[in-house]
Amino acid sequence: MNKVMELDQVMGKVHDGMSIMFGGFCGVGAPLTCIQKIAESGVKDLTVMAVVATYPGGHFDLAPLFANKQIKKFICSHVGTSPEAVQALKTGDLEIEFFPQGSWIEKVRAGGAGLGGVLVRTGLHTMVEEGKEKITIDGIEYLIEKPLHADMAFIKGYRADKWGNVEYRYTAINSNPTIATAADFTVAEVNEIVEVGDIDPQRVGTPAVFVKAIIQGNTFKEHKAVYHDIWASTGQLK
Amino acid sequence: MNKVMELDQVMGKVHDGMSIMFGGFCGVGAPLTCIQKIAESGVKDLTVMAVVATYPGGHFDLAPLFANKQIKKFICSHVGTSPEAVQALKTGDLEIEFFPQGSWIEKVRAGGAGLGGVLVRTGLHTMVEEGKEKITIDGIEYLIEKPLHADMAFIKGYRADKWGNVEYRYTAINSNPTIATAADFTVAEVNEIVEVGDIDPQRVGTPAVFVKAIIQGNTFKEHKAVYHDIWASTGQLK
Amino acid sequence: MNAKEMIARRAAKELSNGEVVNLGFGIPTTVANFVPEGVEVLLESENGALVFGAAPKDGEEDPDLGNAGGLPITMIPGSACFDEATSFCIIRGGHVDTTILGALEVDQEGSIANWATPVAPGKWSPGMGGAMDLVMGAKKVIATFVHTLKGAPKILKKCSLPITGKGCVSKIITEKCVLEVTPKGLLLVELAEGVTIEELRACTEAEFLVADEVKPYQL
Amino acid sequence: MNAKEMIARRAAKELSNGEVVNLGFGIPTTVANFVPEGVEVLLESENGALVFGAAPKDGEEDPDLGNAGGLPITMIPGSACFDEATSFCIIRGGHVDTTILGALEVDQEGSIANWATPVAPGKWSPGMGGAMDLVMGAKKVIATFVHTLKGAPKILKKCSLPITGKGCVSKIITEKCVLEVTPKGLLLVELAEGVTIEELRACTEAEFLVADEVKPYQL
Repeated sequence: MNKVMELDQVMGKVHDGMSIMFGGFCGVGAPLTCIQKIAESGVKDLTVMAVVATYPGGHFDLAPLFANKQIKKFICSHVGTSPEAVQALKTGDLEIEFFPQGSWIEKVRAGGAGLGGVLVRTGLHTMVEEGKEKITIDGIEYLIEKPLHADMAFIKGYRADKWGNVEYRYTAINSNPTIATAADFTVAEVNEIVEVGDIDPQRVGTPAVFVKAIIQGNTFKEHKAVYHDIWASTGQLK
Repeated sequence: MNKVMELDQVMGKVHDGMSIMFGGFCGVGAPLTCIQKIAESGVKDLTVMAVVATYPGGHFDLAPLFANKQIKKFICSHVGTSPEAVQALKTGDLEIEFFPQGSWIEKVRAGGAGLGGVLVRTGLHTMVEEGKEKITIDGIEYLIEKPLHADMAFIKGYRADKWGNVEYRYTAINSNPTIATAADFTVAEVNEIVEVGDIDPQRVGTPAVFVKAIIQGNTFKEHKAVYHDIWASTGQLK
Repeated sequence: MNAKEMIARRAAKELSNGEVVNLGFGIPTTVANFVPEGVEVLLESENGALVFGAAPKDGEEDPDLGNAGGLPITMIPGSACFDEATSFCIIRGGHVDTTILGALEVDQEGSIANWATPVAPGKWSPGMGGAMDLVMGAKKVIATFVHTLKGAPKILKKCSLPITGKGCVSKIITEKCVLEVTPKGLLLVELAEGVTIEELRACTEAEFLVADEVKPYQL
Repeated sequence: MNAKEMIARRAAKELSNGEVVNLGFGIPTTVANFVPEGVEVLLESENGALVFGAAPKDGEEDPDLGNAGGLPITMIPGSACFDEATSFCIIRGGHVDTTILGALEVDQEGSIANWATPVAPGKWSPGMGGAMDLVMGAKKVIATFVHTLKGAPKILKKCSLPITGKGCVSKIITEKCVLEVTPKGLLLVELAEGVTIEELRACTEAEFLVADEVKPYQL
């Protein structure tokens, strides 16, 4: 039950026209190594789902996929941090479907948890209502938010054992554990691959049941350097 | 923002006819000190919500509340482990509403997460359908499971800081973090009350936002002795 | 070997490497003891554990480590703990490959009844627990039970007790036989040593077809 | 003191001890710097943090510690991290006491528009992020912004941009005044030094009532 794979093996499963979810939140907790490889592969017409577009200012995170116009449709809650995505939206090269952030993650959770949808009040009496079914329960009106599910998901963890138990660190957990549940084939990129038994059972954020492949990403040392550089170069450190 | 309370202060908030949720799963992760105190208080006509009734064989966990006939209605997924509850059901002293376990916890989650309900296929074409609204989404039929919410919730953690961040251990987490979200007044019984900052941010299972009161339960040493005794006396240890 | 052990041993052969498996109470629990060599499965427990060990010795128990019945378990390499909402995301969300359950009744349409017995007029006990979630969510549902109850058939034309799930069972394993649930009805695929098809029909209320090649019961 | 600092200082006075608070980008973020002495609040960030510290010094950053904008933060005593689904359980579930948000427009019915500007015909940017969840879920929604944009009023009779939420704002704080949203309409309760009611009406499109006793702007 060793799920460790080479990046090229996983890339063999990525095809034009696929739907793909990516973990991360404005760049933190994003599977950077896999994203880079997908950008290089040139696959196109992707439907991509992520909480937001990229780290503020672009040039990082999902930015190359927007810059390369590999994404046909982007399902998210916010796109303003990515000049590449906003540009593609303006010119008509990108279709965007916006959901309130809480509804977005709940739709992904529904997709992973076998729910047919959830009833929310978020977005009532706004543009979010458009095209959605409404239902009244005990006199209160709700929107029906349907599940989101993808062909593949790429998540980013700190460590994984070879069976696919994934440990996260701090706020880099964000959308990752939910996204891990909502795809046919979930790939976990991690800083370190460890032996089964090395992760405290109480620190497993994504149990092995959800993970189909494990990819060695940046080592933790490299990972620290990458974020130091992006934060330092954008003036975010004191 | 010190939320530590004496048990008597909290008991002042428990009244006849209230709805109360209890954390725990067959006795593991149950707020035993609070349960005992509620049993002694004699409050009655309670609507109680818990995953299952008690530890197998009864005499533990929620058993005294059933034995004292303090519960009018019990909303759960399974009652067979409690002879007290089954007896009360037979004689008509107890009304029970059963939900599939996954639907039960999802209903509680909906109650805490501000959802108007969730759409599930669990229980379709069974007795669970009775009295429920159905909806068809994209050609698939679902039951609408409405939220559960309570006046009070009693959860059991390992440690809490004085602001109410709660840490759990192993499988004693079970229903506790979900229940913590779904009541007007959530009480966390813990083995140890610690200073703010003593709990690793990554080990907080219930963030302080959900907790209104913290109660010192059994110390961890006492807690170990209690479970040793119940398991040893029922022949569960090798 | 008694009937229950036969059933557990046979059911264990249904599991393949890497599968996520949830075992119900009774016979199914004991299936874990017979998982074939070379097969690693991820056992899931609905209270919130993935991969766990047997009951500890007296003095080695942890008060915060119980199974879905509240009984003590141990952590082993690969173990993970999570909350109940996550556990049922696994179960309902289609992430369990195989569940093996006990049954009070199954019928020829693949429906199963295993949660309700009458305790008073209009009242049922003990409740469905996680069984309805499992039969709805698991990719493969295997029903295991001793073929008859005090001589009365448990494999019926139509379940008489309130059902747990409609048409959800893929395979039935008793100490006498293995039946597959197919679109055409039940299909006999294995027969235990010393049991004849006629004897099987006599203690089975449901209709069943007989496979072209009925194999010996695999032990 | 510039307009933005005035607004942030005034908004900070709305917070009381023990409250759960979510601050939007821009002016709201800076409110954290002015929380009155003796008031402890639990700051929540929608990416999944409760209680957190300011940006770290170069070399002390942690690659796995960012805020809702992906920018580095620090852990301090009382901090907790959780996933995004839990974060929005907090927000949508009514567990946030106060949210302070920026706004492009608010109107006299308490509606707020802060998510959408047109980028092409029929296309909007940048997206609502967590703002719609916050205005729906928080017990108290405070809108903070500089009173006018290039001289044009931002407090309108009716929002012209796509709204974030209908009738959800309880209080409006600008550098010129504090307005409460009441069932009868907007009510002027505080006026900044040197601003007259006539001047305020001139730069405010919305109708507003004047409280019997308009207080000085609290700083």
